[in-house]
Amino acid sequence: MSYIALSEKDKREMLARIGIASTEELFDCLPPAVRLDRPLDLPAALSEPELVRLMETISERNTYGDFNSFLGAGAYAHFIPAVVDSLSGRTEFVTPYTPYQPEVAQGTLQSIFEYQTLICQLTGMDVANASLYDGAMAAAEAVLMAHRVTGRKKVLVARSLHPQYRETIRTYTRNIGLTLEEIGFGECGGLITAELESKLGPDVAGVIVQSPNFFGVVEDLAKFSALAHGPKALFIAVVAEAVSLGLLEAPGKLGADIVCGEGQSFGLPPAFGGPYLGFMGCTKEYLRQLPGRIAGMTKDVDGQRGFVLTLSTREQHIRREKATSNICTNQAWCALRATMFLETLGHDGLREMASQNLHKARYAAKKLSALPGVKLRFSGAFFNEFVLDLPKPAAAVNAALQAKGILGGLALQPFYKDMDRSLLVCVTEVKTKACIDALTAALEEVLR
Amino acid sequence: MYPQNYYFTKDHEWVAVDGDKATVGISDFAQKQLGDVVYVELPEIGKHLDVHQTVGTIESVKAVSEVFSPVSGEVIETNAALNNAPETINQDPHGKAWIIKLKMKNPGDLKALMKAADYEKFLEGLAH
Amino acid sequence: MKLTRFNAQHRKLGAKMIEFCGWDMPVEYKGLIEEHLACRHAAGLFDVSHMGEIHVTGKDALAFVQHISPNDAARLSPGQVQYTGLLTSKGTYVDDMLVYCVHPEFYLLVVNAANTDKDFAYVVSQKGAYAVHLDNASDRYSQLALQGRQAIPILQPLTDVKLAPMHSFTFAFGKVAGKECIVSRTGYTGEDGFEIYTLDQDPGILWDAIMEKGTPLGLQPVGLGARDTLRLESKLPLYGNDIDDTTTPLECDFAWIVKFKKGDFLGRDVLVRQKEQGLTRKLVGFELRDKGIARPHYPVFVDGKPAGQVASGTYSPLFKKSIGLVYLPIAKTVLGTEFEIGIRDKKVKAAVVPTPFYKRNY
Amino acid sequence: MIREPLIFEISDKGKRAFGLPKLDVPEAKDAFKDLAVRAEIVDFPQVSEVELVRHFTRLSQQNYCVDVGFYPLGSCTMKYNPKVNEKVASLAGFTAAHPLAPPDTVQGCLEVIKRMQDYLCEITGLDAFTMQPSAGAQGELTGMMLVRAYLEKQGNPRKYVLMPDSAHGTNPSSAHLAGYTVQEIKSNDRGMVDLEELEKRMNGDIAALMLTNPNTLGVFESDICRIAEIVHAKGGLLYMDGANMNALTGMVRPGDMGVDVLHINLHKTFSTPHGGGGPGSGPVGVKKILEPFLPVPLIEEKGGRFSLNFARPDSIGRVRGFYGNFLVMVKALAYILSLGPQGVREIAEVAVLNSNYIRKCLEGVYHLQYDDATMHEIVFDDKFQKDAHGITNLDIAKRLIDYGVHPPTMSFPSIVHGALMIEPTETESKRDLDYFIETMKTIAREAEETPEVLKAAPHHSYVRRLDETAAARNPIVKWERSKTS
Repeated sequence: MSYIALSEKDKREMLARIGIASTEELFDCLPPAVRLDRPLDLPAALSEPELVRLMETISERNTYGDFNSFLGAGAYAHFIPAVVDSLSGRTEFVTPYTPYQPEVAQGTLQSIFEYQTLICQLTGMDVANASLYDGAMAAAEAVLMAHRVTGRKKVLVARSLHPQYRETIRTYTRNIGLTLEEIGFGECGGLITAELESKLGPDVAGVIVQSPNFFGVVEDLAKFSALAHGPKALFIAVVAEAVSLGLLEAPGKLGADIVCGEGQSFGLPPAFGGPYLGFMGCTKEYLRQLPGRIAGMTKDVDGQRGFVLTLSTREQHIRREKATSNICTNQAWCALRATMFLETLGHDGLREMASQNLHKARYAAKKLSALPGVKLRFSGAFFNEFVLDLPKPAAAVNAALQAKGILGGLALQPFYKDMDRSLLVCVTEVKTKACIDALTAALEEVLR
Repeated sequence: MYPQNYYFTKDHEWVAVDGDKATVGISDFAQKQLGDVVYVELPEIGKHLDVHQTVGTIESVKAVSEVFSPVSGEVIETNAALNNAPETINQDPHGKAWIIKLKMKNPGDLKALMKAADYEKFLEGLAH
Repeated sequence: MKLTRFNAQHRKLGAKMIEFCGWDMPVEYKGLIEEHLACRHAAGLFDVSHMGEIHVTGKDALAFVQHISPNDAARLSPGQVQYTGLLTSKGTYVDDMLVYCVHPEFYLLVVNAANTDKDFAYVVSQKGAYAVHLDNASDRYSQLALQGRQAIPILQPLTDVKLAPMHSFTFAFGKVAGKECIVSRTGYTGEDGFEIYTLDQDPGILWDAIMEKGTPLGLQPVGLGARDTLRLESKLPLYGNDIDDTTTPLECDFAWIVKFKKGDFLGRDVLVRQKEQGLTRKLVGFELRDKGIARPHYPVFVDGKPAGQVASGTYSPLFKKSIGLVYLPIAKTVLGTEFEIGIRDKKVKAAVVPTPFYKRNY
Repeated sequence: MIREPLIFEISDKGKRAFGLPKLDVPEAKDAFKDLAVRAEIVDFPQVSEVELVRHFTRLSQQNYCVDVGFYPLGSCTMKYNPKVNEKVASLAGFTAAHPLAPPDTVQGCLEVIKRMQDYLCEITGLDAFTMQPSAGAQGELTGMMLVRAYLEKQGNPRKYVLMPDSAHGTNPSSAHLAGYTVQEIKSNDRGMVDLEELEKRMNGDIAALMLTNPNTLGVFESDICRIAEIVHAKGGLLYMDGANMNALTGMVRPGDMGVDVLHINLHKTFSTPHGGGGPGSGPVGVKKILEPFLPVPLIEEKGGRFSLNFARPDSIGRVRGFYGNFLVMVKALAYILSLGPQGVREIAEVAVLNSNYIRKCLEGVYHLQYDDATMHEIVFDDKFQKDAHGITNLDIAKRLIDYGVHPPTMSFPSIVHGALMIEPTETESKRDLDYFIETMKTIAREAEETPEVLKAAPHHSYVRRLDETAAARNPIVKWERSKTS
């Protein structure tokens, strides 16, 4: 199938107008020595029916959908209202570019403005950007921002921060001379206060903590932000499970200077890891250090309210290497879906979804930890994920559960060497009581 | 530089005459040309040499050169010290590093040789 | 006559200059033996700008190098150097050379001064359909070799390249005395040391700075004379003496540069056959048992019968004796085997000895 | 025209557009123990479904998009986005897959990524690809980090990165984030890399040359092989910004021109929709020498089974979570499979034809700073109109809006003042091309006859020229009950 819109007649006329005999002449500027003298070695062109059939076949090689899965760990299955797919699928939202021409992009710009407002309301921040690539990258950008703001070079990173976020931070910071120090977690699963206190100092640019953390445990952000502010370090709160913000206090209210995280839970399917949505907000004094696009409200020549991309002097097309970040495109369409998702759920819907996550996870934890030899690894209060310690290696247990049509959660050993018997279980509102009871029964059998 | 009482050949040997006894060696110029001398081959005593006949060979690391007799006569002595210390030729070519002594047959041979002054002129000639 | 960009330095030092393959080169400065021993015991500085440099670039660069070289260039990652030969289709030497992998699409071939033009013409004749660009860059390069155990202490203060961590047969780009250079941990003396290439048109400072740093450490400038005795003590072959278009890498005991497994290359089938049928002769080291010095082309006698000529032969300043290399019938290559060499009117006893004659112990 | 309010302005307590099934497990007692729980989310919207639907439908109607008309935004490659690609990307098998699922339960996803890695290698002539980077800028950063890792492994990461003054702004900022100091090289009088200058500037301290080819003027750097040679000669690497791959597909391959590392934009060359500014995807391709440093994980195939390889000791690590913008890859894969070898070649063939047709038709009407042969895009400028009538590229751009055409790119290349960077792409019909050409001529006429009309443009858009200065001076970046409205 080709998407060329020119007829042979069109081509002839155009070539004639240009004054050449064939399109080949247009490529005379290419060095003959390296011209490709053969057709590309790609599969032959497919018609639409053939294409759909092939892609369906490939998608059916994913058997994941047949399993009763309790995987979370940074990618969450939440219900997505039909209006989100229907509205976000409108071509006027799907096929424009970044709104460089505000007069013909008010739809995108106003929805970004609404998105920024929603993020501020949820995180308790004064300002938010129009989105970043994903949670891991947002965390990395937040660390870079703390370095820009304070001019300091050391960053304290919670070991209970998502392992992939930590890897990404390492990648982003290793070439510009930042040093990272990890802060361990205690019996409760939360940050070890004493360790934080001992490592804090006037050389620390920022402290980055996830809550609920990688183990699902809700951190005491108020306490840690107060400690961080002692030596004037920035406190960065990361939220990987954004639905928790519907119920838990806004990190901004608890002293965070920067709140960032993963917005996938807001209307984006797990989709094997992307596209997702990095969100990021900060207090107003750091607005000009905030990376990424920002939409602002203004008026047109007739005094009509309108929206534009603003503060672009922070961006690379003007600042070049001095820009706040190298990021150019954001995840506008994902942010749009998040906006639609949040505005569809609304205040009550989001709170309801959040609390159902909490109650179902608590129910599952209670049932599972009642099994012989099984116990909750951490004592801290959790949101919709929790760590089970099993009497057998988690990987083996997972394999056995998979044979029973259940994906019991994430075995933690690959991420935390010493946790070979630990399983990270996630329960969202899409899990019915029946699903949870099935897991409990299956685990009991597997462990018997 | 070159001993006034010595005779020199165009091949850069020298002769010092004492009665009918002639001592032969190679000139300072020659040893410079050769570079580090590492081996000297001497004739047997009693051997009779004509003018311009090969006395022996001197070898540096890179070069081999023959020494020709400036005069005719019979070898009466060779400088055995050179066998173990060939570098003497670089160090003291006009003195310790003499190569052979001859009993001259025909003192007239000397007429064909250069005196020090002429030899130095001859060398200048080579330089250009 | 071509002058290297260090000619003024040689003149100033009163070097003995000779014409060598069209170049005005220093054969010795203070004296061959002193230079030789300085390099063995401290360090020597050589002007080897007369060497040839050929650029092989383009997307088929590796494939082309693999075609002309019996060694396996695919094993080179950027920054590595490989010793190999440039062979005829008969598997004999056109030259020996170093292959520098600057980039998989940029190789630098370093060949002998005596053969540069011949080699380049030959390489060009092999281009065929390979998408490569060949450039004889010899005249643009200057090259110094700093050799000897004092090389690092002398060079390190002058360069931003970290020398100690460099493995032998690797190279790096960097500044030496402020000039852009390729610093290569290679050499032709059997000592540790570096060869320094630069495209700078006025590289004199390189020589001066290295001499200044090195003199207190015993560095001496070394001429072509000692270069040959140094290489021979280490059994590094010299084209024209030990290898030429009648000899193969197998015969001169360089089988290790022939990688049959890598696939086809010039001369491969001949070499395969030679390997299967076995060698009839081989290059071995000898020393004289009697007085005298064996030199190239002196006749060789085995069991009294003529058996070719001496390949390389000289007086070894280090061992103070006459050593050399010679091709002998395979049966006669056993260590200790005695044979004779004709020196002028006499035949002098020689014996096959282990090589290299000199092996550095640091 | 209805002025669409902000959702917050139509929000009212108790309204709902969504509800969940009743909780089917017993409520946990002391559920909120030890938790900082919020009483409410202040001013969070509450609307009915129909209000919500009309809100976004009306907002959508305020957007211009590719499906509405010509979108010649230079260097952005705003080509048609096939609908079937959206359809296959929404297959449940793909959307439901969890990124941490056991590999044997997500073979389909891994196959998609592996196929993309392989096809992109073939199209670009490179040896290995990572699909991880989320967009072009992250691809650039990844690429430069690979360069750094490669040089570090050799003992010296080097200090500088060279790039032409015509480069896009993300190039310098990406190089900077990779720890390099940027050195610009002046383009020659033809807007191309000056070989002598490059030879002078290239040395052992320079890690790489970052090059866009065709460059941002749409001109192909015909000395590319020589450029590569000069860079390689000093042990440096050649980075190619593949933003303009649309001019080359099937005609010539960066890997064959000496390029060591490049990023391409699936949202440009491979027709995945821009979504109003993302999600994109910026895969990075490399020659063998850089392969060991690619981000983890790489997708590998053995005997029809696909697996994730994390065991890569020299890897730079990961540049984001999981494996990249997967659904974007699905769309690009569908596009490549639809086109096949011929179709992929046709992309470049027709993109260059369309651009040269526009160039020919508008030569003389608009000023061309450089007259070299151009490929997929053409950079005119406002010199004629400005000198004679004080009309700038912005006025021209805004007037295009009145005629239902999206303005071209104006923000760069910085070496052209008053630039109008036009990239038609291969999917435009001749009718639309001709309409654009006629419109540009009309506007040129208007510049002479009624310049004031252009100065005040646009006239027929939902909003007119907006005060961006005020927006930046006193930023209002969110709605607040008290202040805004």
